[in-house]
Amino acid sequence: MKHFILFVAVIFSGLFFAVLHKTEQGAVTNSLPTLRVFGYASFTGRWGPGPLLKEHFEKTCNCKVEFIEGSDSGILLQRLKIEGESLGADVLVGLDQFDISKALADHTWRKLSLNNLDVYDSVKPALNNSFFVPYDWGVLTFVTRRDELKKTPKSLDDLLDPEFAKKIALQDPRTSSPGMQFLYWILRSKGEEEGFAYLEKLMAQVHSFSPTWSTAYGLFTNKQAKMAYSYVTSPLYHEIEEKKKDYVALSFNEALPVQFEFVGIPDLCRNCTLGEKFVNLMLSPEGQKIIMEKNYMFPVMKGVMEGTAFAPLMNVRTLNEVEIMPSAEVDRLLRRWTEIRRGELN
Amino acid sequence: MSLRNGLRLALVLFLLFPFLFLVTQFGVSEVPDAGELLWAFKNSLWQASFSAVFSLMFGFWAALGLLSFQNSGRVKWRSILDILCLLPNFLPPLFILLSVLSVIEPFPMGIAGIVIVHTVMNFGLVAVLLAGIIENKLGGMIELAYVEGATRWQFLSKGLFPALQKDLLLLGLFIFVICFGSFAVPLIVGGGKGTTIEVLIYEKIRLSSNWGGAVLLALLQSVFIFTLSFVVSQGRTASRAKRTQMNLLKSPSGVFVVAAISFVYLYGYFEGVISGLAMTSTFYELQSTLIWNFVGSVVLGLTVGLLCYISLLWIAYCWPKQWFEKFLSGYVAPSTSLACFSLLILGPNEGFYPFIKIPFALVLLNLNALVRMGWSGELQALQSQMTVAYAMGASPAQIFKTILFPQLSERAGILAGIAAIWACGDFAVSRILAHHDLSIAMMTETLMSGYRLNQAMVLSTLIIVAGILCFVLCVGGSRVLRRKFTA
Amino acid sequence: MSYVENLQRDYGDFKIEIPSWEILDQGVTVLMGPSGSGKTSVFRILLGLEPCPGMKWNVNGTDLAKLKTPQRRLGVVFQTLDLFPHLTASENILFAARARNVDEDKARKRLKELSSELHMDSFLERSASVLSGGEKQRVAIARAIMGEPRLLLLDEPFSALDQELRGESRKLVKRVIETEKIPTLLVTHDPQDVEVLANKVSHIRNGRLT
Amino acid sequence: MFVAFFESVKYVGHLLPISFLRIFLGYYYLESAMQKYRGDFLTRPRIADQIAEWLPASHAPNWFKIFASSQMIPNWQTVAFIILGLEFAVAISYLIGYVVRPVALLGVLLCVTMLFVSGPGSEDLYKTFLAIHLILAWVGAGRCLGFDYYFFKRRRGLWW
Repeated sequence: MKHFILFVAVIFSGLFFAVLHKTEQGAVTNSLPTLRVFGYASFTGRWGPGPLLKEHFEKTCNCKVEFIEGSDSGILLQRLKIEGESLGADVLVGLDQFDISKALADHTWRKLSLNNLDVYDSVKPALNNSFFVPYDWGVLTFVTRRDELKKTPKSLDDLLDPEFAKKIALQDPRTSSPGMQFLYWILRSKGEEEGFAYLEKLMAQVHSFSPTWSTAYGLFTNKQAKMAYSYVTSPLYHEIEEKKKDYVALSFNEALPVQFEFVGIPDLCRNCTLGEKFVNLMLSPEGQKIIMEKNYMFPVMKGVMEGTAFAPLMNVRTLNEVEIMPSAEVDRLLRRWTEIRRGELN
Repeated sequence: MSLRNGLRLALVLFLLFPFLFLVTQFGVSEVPDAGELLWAFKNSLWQASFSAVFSLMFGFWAALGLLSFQNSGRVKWRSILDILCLLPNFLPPLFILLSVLSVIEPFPMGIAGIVIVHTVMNFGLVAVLLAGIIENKLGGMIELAYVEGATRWQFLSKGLFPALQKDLLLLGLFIFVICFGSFAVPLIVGGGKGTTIEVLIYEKIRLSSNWGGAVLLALLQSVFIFTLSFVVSQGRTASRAKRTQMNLLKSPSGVFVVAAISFVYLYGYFEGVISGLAMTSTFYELQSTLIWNFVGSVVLGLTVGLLCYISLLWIAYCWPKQWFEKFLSGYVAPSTSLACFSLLILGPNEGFYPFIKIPFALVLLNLNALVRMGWSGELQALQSQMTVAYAMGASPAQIFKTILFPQLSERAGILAGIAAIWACGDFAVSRILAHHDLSIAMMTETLMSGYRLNQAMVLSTLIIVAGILCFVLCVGGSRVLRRKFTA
Repeated sequence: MSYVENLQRDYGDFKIEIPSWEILDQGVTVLMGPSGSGKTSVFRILLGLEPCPGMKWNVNGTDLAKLKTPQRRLGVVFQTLDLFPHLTASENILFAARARNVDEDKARKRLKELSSELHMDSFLERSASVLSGGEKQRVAIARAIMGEPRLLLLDEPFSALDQELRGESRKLVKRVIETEKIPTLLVTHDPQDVEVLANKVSHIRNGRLT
Repeated sequence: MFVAFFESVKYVGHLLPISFLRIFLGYYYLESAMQKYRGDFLTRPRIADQIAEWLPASHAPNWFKIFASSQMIPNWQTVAFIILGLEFAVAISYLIGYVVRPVALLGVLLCVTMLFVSGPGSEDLYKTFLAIHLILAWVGAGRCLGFDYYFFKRRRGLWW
């Protein structure tokens, strides 16, 4: 019996490796061209929009789509820089506005020739560079559970209320893009000096600064924190997938920051036209719908969201310009932020 | 150059590879801001020292509990406790963290918080290792003291602690090194003291793409630990004795410690699993992916186990050589992201290359932990036998085959099994090196990054299954090998 | 006769200085001294486990100091005996023969002889880890003799035994050394060892022969 | 080991004819498996299409139909992998005559499944194969011109 089990196990694991080897090799030797899309895990992963987009795209393109995952946009850019051509990335998905100046500094990108896109007004400012095009956007705010707070904060200053002491889950701006957005929000709505002064006071209110959005949000859903910095669309996830209606996004007197996610085609691309086609698919109504439903973000193009649960959420006041900060500036702000943290007592 | 010297050199080069590679690739450009560095260093140092001390304390106590289950009839209980102790080591740290946070209310952020979480994560490992050391090395002494009527306290203070001083120090150093390089935990619960050197390295890479600076930081970190372990590792560990009566050391309160700490990390975890179970239907469409990723986890775990087993025996073959010993006891792996990136640059990343590179990286990162966890002690205990055999004129191959291998194979199997468990739970390394989800741990992480925390918790139970499977296979395999080659 | 010349080593706080020393090539030479007198260091240097540049050790025309430990062909028993616990007594002894590439049949024959000489028949097939102290010691001596050494080196071999066994053991060892005709160097601090075994005694104190 | 391979002819020579049958069948399976491996059997949902096409008309018991349509079709990649693996296992086992008996039982399983999910064109073929697998299992065909002889000649049991 031992011999038998061993024998069958050996055959199967041999085949397993052979197949692994073959599927990757086959992709190259097969005459079909492969489009390599570089993205972060929650985009390309099974629950993200990636697989559906791939399915859609492969129906018409006579090619194969392959996703390459990285943990986040910072790491993706590093890989692109280090591996360069050998990486063979045709499309890069998931940069936000704070990554762009770094991306432009480190790499050369193909100009995207997009005709007049029928986008929402709040998206328009994000279109003014010719290398990256936004494919979705989200408005960031605090999310909380209904009835858990005695008082709902209406402005940033309300957050300093003792009721929320140690109950706010934030992200570390050094490692997470929503964290950076938060920092930016404060500085934009209060001005730099006052903003940092405010942050100093806020430190006492914060439960923790997590390295990633998912950790901060996990702390919140696990009821460690009463509110977390997230997207206005977050409650929709709970409503649609978990059938829980008690999550709400807070609205603030201050205009809320907008995060755009961009897609771009690096100059090193191998199947550049396919890449452009893929970008077009992402901006097409089908593509936008998939991205909206799977990523829980707003589509950039008009005509997809109307009539869905997403549409009403869009009506919040947002910062109406999109600033693409040079990376030196980002560095400087982060350094000041770190200074403040260093002053903390515990 | 003799074969053995060649092998020694090869191993040293393998372990130093990320440093050498990155230094040649990027050079060490700028000197980092001293104030920032000092601050991060201080944070790392404090949290790691306290974590080590507390892990040792609770680990020792728990080890006494483990020793209560020594008689043959209660072996089953012992292994359950062992598993409970080792569990926090291979669940994703976030789950432990969430669990700890939901039990301890209000949770003290800052150094205290980091120390609590680290203690919960590491006490069990200390307990299992210490129980092993006490059983293997001090049996006779305990019996003697028992017969002579020493009280427990007398025995502990006069006999056990002095005898184990060295082992305790080494274990402490081991935990210290683990905590010193920890990333996510300090960042989340560290409050203002959350910036450790590891965070600084990550920041240098991610934000300012300052590779030279990152390499320099990693080098500084390594040099510090290297000198530290030089200071600690003077002298010898306790020597071997036969297995005996442990009455004097049994302590049911230790079992209570295990139970209590296990409760701390399991409570929230089970809560999460249960609420996640309601949503398992999401997995229905994923059965085949699940199976593939499970196979992937097991394959990964076993490859790492096998490689670690080989490396450990490799070390044993090369053993008695002073500079080599010193190097191994002082060496500390470079930060995860640095090691991974250096592998990433090297050679292609498609096809089955991730299946080669990931185990390679994991061995690189974990080998020094395994050496600290008792391998060097084990080898030192056998040193006198090696000397005798050498004086008798036996060749290195002979010494290895008839003396070292039969006595070490099983122990190497256990250590390799632990490495396999770590490999099953890893997602940091594989996330960088793999192009898509290869293992359950990676899938868990993907789930977490898209709102689905509770499902991720459910899925992580499979990590435990895969980890235990790998562990059992490694230990069993090492036994079979020993029998095969010594018969 | 074998001569040791220029055995000198500086350990910083402690110095060994033996300009010349004679070890009998028949019977037992005892190196005696209190603990801390440097006798174990001398022992290790002779074995080649510690380097000692400039030393010469002439045994029947060959300079052993130039050879590496394995080539010196010395039989050794340490204070701790250091049997291989996972092997049986006979495997322990045969290991020495294999290490020196002694022919297998010859080794087995020799094992039989030694076994009856040292009264080991009753426990020859038992695992070394379960042997009693006296039994272990006999196995260790048999193992040292098995490799056909030029010289047998014993480092306090009786110290681990209790009083009664010691006497018996000394007699046994003496008999074996005599029948096997192996020159022996015994390192000890026990005057009784000298009484029973010694053909020549050298005293060592503070690293110097007196 | 290799001496034993041919030595077996001397002692269990009466099994020689059936060994050739075994080796032939092994060869056939190897061919078919290699063809599948080189082709797109693993990358396109061929097997799923096949099941969907023929299952309703087959003689399979009801539970099998339910199982096939609910589990096998959506997970066609795993199913294709298992089928291919089994074919390779059968092929190699038969060619070298190693652990033939239990593998023949796997072969039976494979044949029955294929019988259920294939059209009438190949029904006879699979039925014949089914019979051959059963006979090979019964006889223990690895004993002659095979490694089973070497490994298990001293402990003949139900499995060998």
